[in-house]
Amino acid sequence: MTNAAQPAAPDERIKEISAFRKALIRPELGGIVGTIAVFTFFGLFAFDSGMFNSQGIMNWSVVSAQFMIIAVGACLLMIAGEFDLSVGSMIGFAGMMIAIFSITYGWPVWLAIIVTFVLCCSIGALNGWIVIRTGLPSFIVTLAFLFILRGFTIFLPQVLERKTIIGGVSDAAEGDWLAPIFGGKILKGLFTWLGDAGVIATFDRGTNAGQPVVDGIPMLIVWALGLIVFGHVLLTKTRFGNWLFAAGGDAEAARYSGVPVNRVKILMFMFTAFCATVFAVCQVMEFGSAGADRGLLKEFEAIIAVVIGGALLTGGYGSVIGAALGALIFGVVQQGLFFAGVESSLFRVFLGVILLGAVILNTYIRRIITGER
Amino acid sequence: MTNAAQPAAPDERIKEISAFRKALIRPELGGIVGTIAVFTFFGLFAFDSGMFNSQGIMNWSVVSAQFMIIAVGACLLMIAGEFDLSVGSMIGFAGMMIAIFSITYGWPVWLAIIVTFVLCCSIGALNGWIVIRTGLPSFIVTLAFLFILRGFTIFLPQVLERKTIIGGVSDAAEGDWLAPIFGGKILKGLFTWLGDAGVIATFDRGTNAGQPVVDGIPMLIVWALGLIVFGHVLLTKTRFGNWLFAAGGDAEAARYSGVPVNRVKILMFMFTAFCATVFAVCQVMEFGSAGADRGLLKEFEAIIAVVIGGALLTGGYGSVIGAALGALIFGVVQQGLFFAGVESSLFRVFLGVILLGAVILNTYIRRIITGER
Amino acid sequence: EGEKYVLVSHAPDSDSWWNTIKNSIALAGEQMDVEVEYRNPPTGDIADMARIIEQVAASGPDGIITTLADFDVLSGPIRSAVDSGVDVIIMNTGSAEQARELGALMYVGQPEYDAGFAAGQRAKDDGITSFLCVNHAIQQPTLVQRCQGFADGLGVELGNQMLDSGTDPAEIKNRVMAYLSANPDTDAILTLGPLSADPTLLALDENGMAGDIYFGTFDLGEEIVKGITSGVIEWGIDQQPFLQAYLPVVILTNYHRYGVLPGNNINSGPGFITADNLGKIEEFAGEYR
Amino acid sequence: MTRDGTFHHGDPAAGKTPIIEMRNIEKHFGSVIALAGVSFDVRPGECHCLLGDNGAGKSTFIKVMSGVHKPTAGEIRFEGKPMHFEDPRDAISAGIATVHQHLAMIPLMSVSRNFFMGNEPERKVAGIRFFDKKRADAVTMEEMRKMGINLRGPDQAVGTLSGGERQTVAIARAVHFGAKILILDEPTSALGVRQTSNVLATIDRVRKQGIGVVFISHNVRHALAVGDRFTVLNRGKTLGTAERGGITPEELQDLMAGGQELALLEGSLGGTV
Amino acid sequence: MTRDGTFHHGDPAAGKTPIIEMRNIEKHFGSVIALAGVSFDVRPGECHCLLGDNGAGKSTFIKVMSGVHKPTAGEIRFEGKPMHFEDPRDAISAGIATVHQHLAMIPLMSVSRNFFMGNEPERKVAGIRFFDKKRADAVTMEEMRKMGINLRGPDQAVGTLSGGERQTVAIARAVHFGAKILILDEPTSALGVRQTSNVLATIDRVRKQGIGVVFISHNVRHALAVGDRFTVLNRGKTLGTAERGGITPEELQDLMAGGQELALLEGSLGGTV
Ligand SMILES: Nc1ncnc2c1ncn2[C@@H]1O[C@H](COP(=O)(O)OP(=O)(O)OP(=O)(O)O)[C@@H](O)[C@H]1O
Ligand SMILES: Nc1ncnc2c1ncn2[C@@H]1O[C@H](COP(=O)(O)OP(=O)(O)OP(=O)(O)O)[C@@H](O)[C@H]1O
Ligand SMILES: [Mg+2]
Ligand SMILES: [Mg+2]
Repeated sequence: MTNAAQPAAPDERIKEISAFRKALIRPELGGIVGTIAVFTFFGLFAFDSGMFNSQGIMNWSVVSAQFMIIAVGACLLMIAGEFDLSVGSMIGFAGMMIAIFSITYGWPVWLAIIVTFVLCCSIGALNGWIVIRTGLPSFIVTLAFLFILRGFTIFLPQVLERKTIIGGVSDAAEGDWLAPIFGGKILKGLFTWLGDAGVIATFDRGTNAGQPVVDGIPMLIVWALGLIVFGHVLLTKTRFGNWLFAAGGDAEAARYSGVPVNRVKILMFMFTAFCATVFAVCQVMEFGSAGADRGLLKEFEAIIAVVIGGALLTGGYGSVIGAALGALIFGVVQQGLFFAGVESSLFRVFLGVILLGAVILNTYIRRIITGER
Repeated sequence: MTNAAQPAAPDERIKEISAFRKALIRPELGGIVGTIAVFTFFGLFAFDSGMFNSQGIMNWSVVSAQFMIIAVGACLLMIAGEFDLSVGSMIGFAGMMIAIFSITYGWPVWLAIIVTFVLCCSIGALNGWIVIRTGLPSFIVTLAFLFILRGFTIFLPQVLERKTIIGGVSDAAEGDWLAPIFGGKILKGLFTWLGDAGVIATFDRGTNAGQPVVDGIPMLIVWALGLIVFGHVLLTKTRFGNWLFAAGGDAEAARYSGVPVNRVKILMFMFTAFCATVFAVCQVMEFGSAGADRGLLKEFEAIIAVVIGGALLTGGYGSVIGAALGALIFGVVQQGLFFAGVESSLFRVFLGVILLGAVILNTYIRRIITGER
Repeated sequence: EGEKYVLVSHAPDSDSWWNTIKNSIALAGEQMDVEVEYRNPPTGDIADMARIIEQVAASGPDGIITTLADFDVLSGPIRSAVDSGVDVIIMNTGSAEQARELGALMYVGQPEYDAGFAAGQRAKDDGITSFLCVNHAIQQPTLVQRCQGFADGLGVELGNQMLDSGTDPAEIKNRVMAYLSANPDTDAILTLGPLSADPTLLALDENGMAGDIYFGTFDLGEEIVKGITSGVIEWGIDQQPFLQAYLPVVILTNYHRYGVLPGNNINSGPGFITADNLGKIEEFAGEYR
Repeated sequence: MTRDGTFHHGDPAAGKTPIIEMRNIEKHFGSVIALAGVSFDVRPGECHCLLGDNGAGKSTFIKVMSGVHKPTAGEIRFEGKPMHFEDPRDAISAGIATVHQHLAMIPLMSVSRNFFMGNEPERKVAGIRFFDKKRADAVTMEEMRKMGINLRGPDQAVGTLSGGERQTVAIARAVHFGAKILILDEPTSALGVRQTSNVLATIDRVRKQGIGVVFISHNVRHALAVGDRFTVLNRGKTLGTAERGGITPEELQDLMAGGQELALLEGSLGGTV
Repeated sequence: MTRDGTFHHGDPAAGKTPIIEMRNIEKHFGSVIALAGVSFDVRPGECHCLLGDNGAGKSTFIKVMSGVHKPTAGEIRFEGKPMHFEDPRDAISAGIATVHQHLAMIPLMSVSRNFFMGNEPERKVAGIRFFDKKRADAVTMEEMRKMGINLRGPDQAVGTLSGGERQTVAIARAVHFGAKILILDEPTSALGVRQTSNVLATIDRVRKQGIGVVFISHNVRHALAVGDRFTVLNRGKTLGTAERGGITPEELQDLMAGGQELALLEGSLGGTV
């Protein structure tokens, strides 16, 4: 028998779903709805607070871009079925290493940056290797690294420089070829022109009087967009992306099917470390200093953004675009609360409530649309 | 056919395991080995640092007892398949509520304590209810409550008293019938006698001159032991304990077998909140004040203790005794590092390394003994 | 010779200001030839600090130098340390009266609320009526006391003029900018240490309010010193942490070796640092100043 | 293949009133219509087989019966009275014991804890009720021995049993507690020859005690060996119920396959798969 | 029950050299001896059935063959040369495709992503290799149609398929990629009549292409319908290999049950379960 094929018949047991509803069934959906909701909300309640003038937009864009950078890494790692609590400590550690290399040891900044990237990705790989070899949950392993890396970030500058903030990186980075890729701004000409043309406001007092209030797009935002595009293409358009879903969906099944699960997971731990390092380098280049307390709690913010963006904490499901929208929501909410003038000590309460609301909304929308319930 | 029974034959496919090795196959094992290791280590390296005189013993005992109180709650919850990141914030919140009720509102302390217990257990139940109803991972839900509760802990005293520390609870608790159950000490007579007999050192100046340096067992330790016994009996000797394992092992299967999984989980969230409140009340009664910074990061310490104690992060496996030993290890290590004079900024590095070491050791010992590998 | 002194603070280990303390206590230890140690609760939880004091007392040092961030919490452990024969000096937070009550030898430092109050009065004299207090560790009582003191010194309600900024510099910067654009009629900014001051400087730079808005800060750091030099920062409140750590070690050593003890408490601050009285500060900011 | 067994098949069940009666049960999952009106009943002392192709809705149907799912429409009458099961606990206490197709056991728990899960025996000590572990262990060992499985001990974790052994534990548990109705969802699909014949014998033994058994299978031979009545589901609808002796294996198999043409192999399998 | 099918059963396999030869394979899990010296080989174009009771070690044995487990002792020769599989990838690239008993598919992923998991087709755009989704979708739909399953679309998540449909996807995948040896671990146990006959027909078709098939089953009838040789495992040891025609169903069944007495029901089942 060579042909058991039967003609495809329409299934009478499936109720009709409209094409529109079908198009909505995607992990990003909650993120999209949330984004619309958040902008509507703040558009109504904080419109004239300066939140939507050029400076205000830049304000929440930068904060969101920060979240996006770490959310992309956390998202891919979470889809691959693991997570990393050491992201925040890694940010502090990476920043400190750059400062130590370039200031204490006097290396050229580009060398400091490159060595730091190599170092941090190696630590990420070590994280992954321990998780793979011992079979321990990544929660525990990366929690240990949360402590270890933070410890070194406090200890090293203390021993080497007798301070916990190392400054002067801005001066050292003057004229460096690599530093502007992290700390510079692009499209400065355009913004000056826009300012002259009156499209965006200019400063009317202080040292910068006459210059446009926003004088360029920080590289931070460029990095965020770049990483999102990279992550999205990697996840949805390549063989490796399929391996990510498989490793997170069911590592055993994937392994039996020939997916190199261990390699995939270790690479993702490295990528998360890479994203954290990008974050750290951008920060150090912008602020010119590294401190022992940088990046505190960032691991949670990354996970929150990813979950708001519709990924499953248990792995195997999610999208980079969703995570990016989650980061946007998180950033806009955070800054928006200040624009809206919310009592500052209530800030955390709002944050918690909105986080919970976003995730619940997300889940319900998905259920309603997929008809799960 | 009424009888298909066959005589039980020894299985030729099982290699012999010695009875001794069999007795070792229990979740507590890692904890027991770890405890021995830790005491050996500090016995060798910090023996003459005062760590093992009466005052030193009391010091790490109290710290360990603190960990134990929250570890018991976290352990049972983890076995039931969930976890609670809001424990630390709950500690801060509970303490603050007691202070607010008794100082700001001037209620009698016993009433403040009882109302706080009711309030906190309700919040625990709310946590659980949201997890059950939405099907969201408890990680996310309790993370939201981490923010919300901490926010209220900062906001309320700020609004009511214009400070973030509310003191004077000790004075208010004078003569109260309930307060000594949390803040008092027992066996004072015994210790006075021991002091007089020269077994333990006495103060040599000040108002307490002549009295023993350790004048009783704090109720904190009594609570810790009580909760451990309660948790252990509940888990291993009752029907409810079986439901806990079942709910954490496979909630669907348990539900199909008639286990009221939702009720079990919500009760465990409440019990975790109860333990956090015990912790907070003991702290407030001992120190006489509540602050907005109390309990920071305690949720991690609880989880760490439980995992060191051999429980599975994914639920369905673990033991209260193990968690208690984990708490003991954690407390002894933390205080022992101080006694051993470890550089303070390296403290976290050691903590991370020891955590990782303990968990890996734990896993390997289990594997070697059960012959899994 | 070889006496052992332990300094216990209430600061979380991320707080960079305490660095000066660590450096100066180390220096004092070296100069006096005594053993010194620095201890702090990693998260800044004062209840944990109480355990640390108990632990230090159990390890039997010759003296303890400690802050008194919360009298209720710390009085018990400090008192039993004193009673078991350890000499104690209170530094930084607390007050002379409290030190006496606990049986400590003396008090070296600057009470936080009072310092904030003095700064508030100074600002009031400069015609300030509204302000923004950038608090990078809102759960820490001592920092809230500074804001509260400042508000009381000005004679206004603190209300929501205190900003929970978090510790991430980009977030601090952007929150300050957000607050200022939402409340453009803010007269003054108060930051509570280098952690919040540095990003605030950048924020003001970026929104052009640098030099325009009245800017005062607690404690010193490299960037703060630069800010004072360039006139962006009006004044910095210096409590001279160096002295708070250095003097107690010296005093304790001499007390133990020769039985000498100053008869009075020592106020290491507050001193207002302005562009006029910089000098050496620039050189050692963040290290010994 | 023998069509009539060596058993005494109880009284012809027709005369008795059903323990449970399900009328026009419908169940929709979002846009999927899993059951489109199924009627079914079980009488005391009979083995009622539920047959059907993959995805026909058999598991969904018995989940409705055991309180896991609430029906979208339709009526359940238990011993003549209308009944609403809010959750599996209700169904269990009404006397319906179920062995589900997949979710039978919790691997990390010991055999005896699994065996008594949800039905733990208790013992009062000083007024407090404790889990009676000794009794649980003894009963478990005994019941497992009856099913022909020798455990290393009652503390052995279920995760260390082979799939077939697990299935056997689940069946033994349901039989032990099964009060009025015992539902078995493809109990034999993972079983070897010996265990299968054990399970079929158990079904027979249970039925003789006056309990109604619902037996789901893909295997026509297994069904015919013990079944008194046969209901065939196809794509969420019932194709009717046949009495024992009123249908040939070939007819039954045709019904199960939904009347569609089977692959050519059929001949070599002698009619029944 | 017919003992000889309508198929042409290929050449008698005896003449050809085996593709894979396993000699005295042992596998211990800690204190459990799962395999105590099993020898087995597969020749091109034959279907070699592996039979045995629950826990006999069938799955463990084929996991050794497919690189999941490393044997504790014993030798594997692949096409005459000694071979060590470090992980399943090695076995797959050597040409061994396996459908495991439980871990077949990832529920959250779409059918077409599952189908090509580990073997994704690629397409170069500007020097970068992308996942060729269009081709993957087309191939998946086509292969599933051949197996008689109509998908709603290639993007449908595997989790929304019924158990039998999932099994079919797994088999279709293995067949599509199966280069030299195709291993099927109890592929039919969860399947209905129609799907079962489809799978058996597929085994036959694959065998005719010169591929060696290892077919594990509890069902003697399924095994006899397509098998060329039959190896029976019992408690980790092999009871020997029989050629097609050299053994009766009853003998085979007795061997599988390990010669122990079956429950009394046996008679009513006509000898084979
Ligand atoms: N929770 C659910 N959500 C959506 N669809 C479901 C759900 N449960 C079952 N279905 C669908 O309902 C139909 C019937 O499934 P069911 O499991 O009852 O079949 P079955 O007859 O038991 O099949 P099998 O013989 O393979 O076990 C299938 O199409 C299945 O995909
Ligand atoms: N990873 C493992 N660890 C310990 N024991 C194992 C492991 N895998 C299998 N076993 C044991 O090895 C024996 C053989 O199991 P295996 O799964 O190979 O049987 P099987 O013949 O496939 O049975 P079934 O027909 O039920 O699928 C069983 O006793 C089982 O408990
Ligand atoms: Mg089914
Ligand atoms: Mg098997």
